[in-house]
Amino acid sequence: MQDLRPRVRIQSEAIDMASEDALLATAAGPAAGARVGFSGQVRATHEASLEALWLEHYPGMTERLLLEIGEEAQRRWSVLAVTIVHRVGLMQVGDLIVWVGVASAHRQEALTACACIMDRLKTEAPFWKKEISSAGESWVEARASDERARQRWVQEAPARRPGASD
Amino acid sequence: MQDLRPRVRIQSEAIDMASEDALLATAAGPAAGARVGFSGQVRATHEASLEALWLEHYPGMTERLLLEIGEEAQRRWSVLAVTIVHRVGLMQVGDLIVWVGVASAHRQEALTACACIMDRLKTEAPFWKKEISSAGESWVEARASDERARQRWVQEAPARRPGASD
Amino acid sequence: MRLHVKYFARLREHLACAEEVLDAAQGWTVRDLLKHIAARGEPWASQLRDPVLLVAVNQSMSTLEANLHEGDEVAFFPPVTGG
Amino acid sequence: MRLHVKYFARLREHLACAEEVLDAAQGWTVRDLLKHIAARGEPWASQLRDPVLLVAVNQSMSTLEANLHEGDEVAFFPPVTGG
Repeated sequence: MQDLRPRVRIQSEAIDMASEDALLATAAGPAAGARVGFSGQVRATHEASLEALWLEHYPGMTERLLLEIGEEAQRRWSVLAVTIVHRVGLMQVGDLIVWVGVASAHRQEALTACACIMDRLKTEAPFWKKEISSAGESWVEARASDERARQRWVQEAPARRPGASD
Repeated sequence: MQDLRPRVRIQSEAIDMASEDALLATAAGPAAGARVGFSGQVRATHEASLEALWLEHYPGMTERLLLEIGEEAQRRWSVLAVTIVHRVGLMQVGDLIVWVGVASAHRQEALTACACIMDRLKTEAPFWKKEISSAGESWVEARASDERARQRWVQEAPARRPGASD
Repeated sequence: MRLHVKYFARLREHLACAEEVLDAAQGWTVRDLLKHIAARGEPWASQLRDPVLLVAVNQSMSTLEANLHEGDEVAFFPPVTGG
Repeated sequence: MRLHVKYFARLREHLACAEEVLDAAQGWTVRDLLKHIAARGEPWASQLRDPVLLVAVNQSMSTLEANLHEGDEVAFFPPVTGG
């Protein structure tokens, strides 16, 4: 079961969280005591009335990177199954942008793996958001707090030898 | 919105996670950028083939304590909405025992509040599990690792004077 | 004074008792109540001597030193295992 | 050697270019490619001088010192903001 690859999906259609969670539960099997689901959605901003969000990505590289992030989390915390679904294109306030699901035997592994996947996704996966509001269009700037969140996981990881076969 | 009380439910019927999550999203409103859902389910054990799980609780005290745990988490991490649904009675492998949902503006608050609620629920809420397997019936023993997990939150909290009666 | 006493889970099964109403003297603490019940002999004596036993008074966790009052609800139970 | 060059998000908009195919000399690094493109004048010069710009070679994050090879896919983009 632990050899199951993460399920990674980039789609322009709405994310169906309930069926994604059911697929995750099936993939993880009866040994999974815990399941954590993270839902990121388009939120209303205070500055200007947000009308829509446009999300662009780098096809190919995104899938590859999300798979790598999912696989590393799976190995590092021995979780049973991982799902990462990310929406692209045009979205409205309240729409799901991303859903990350993690299943494991006990709760700590799933909670930690889910936090790590989201922190890495936010800072490493090639997605770009543009806000469309009454005041016009503008690309969202990267947040320094997201980069600090990512650093937590890098520091804890076992040191990698630059040597021959890594 | 932050003044919303946590939604607490103890029920013998199956937990409908999708509709609980939809209620949580509605309660939290458009400022909620993040939602974390934790699902705890009856898992297959290796020792004996588990046939069913019986869950008993202390009616009244359970609701009161879960509300207190939810309210404290809401205050401590300024999360927008909290849901705690716990099932009691007879359950099968794969059934949901508990679902905890937390909505907040950003992801870290929801992830941390959800972890804290689960750690406190596991060690403080008056529920007791009995495993019914081919080898007979037995009450589940409390795990020391759950108590250690709870201590993480206590140490960070303001110190409580032991005074007269501790 | 009248006390409502409840037992849960493993304890309830071993005592074959879910709840009872007891008459107690004014000024009793939880510890006094515990001694009174344990004095009934087996299975009460050994079950209530269990060091991991928890106690709640009026549905809030309590210590053995807490004072009891008319109409209080006192519950004894093993460590919890929900979630 | 032929290189496939891609631009994303803010960069793509300012350059009015999503991708192009370039002929490059053998032995070029990413930095050589960057200089070559910036030499076209505006808006290329100022856009490609942006210090926060990221680069990927064959869909893996890369540094400016990486050597390029025939058929490589090189992408330039601003810091990511998904999730």
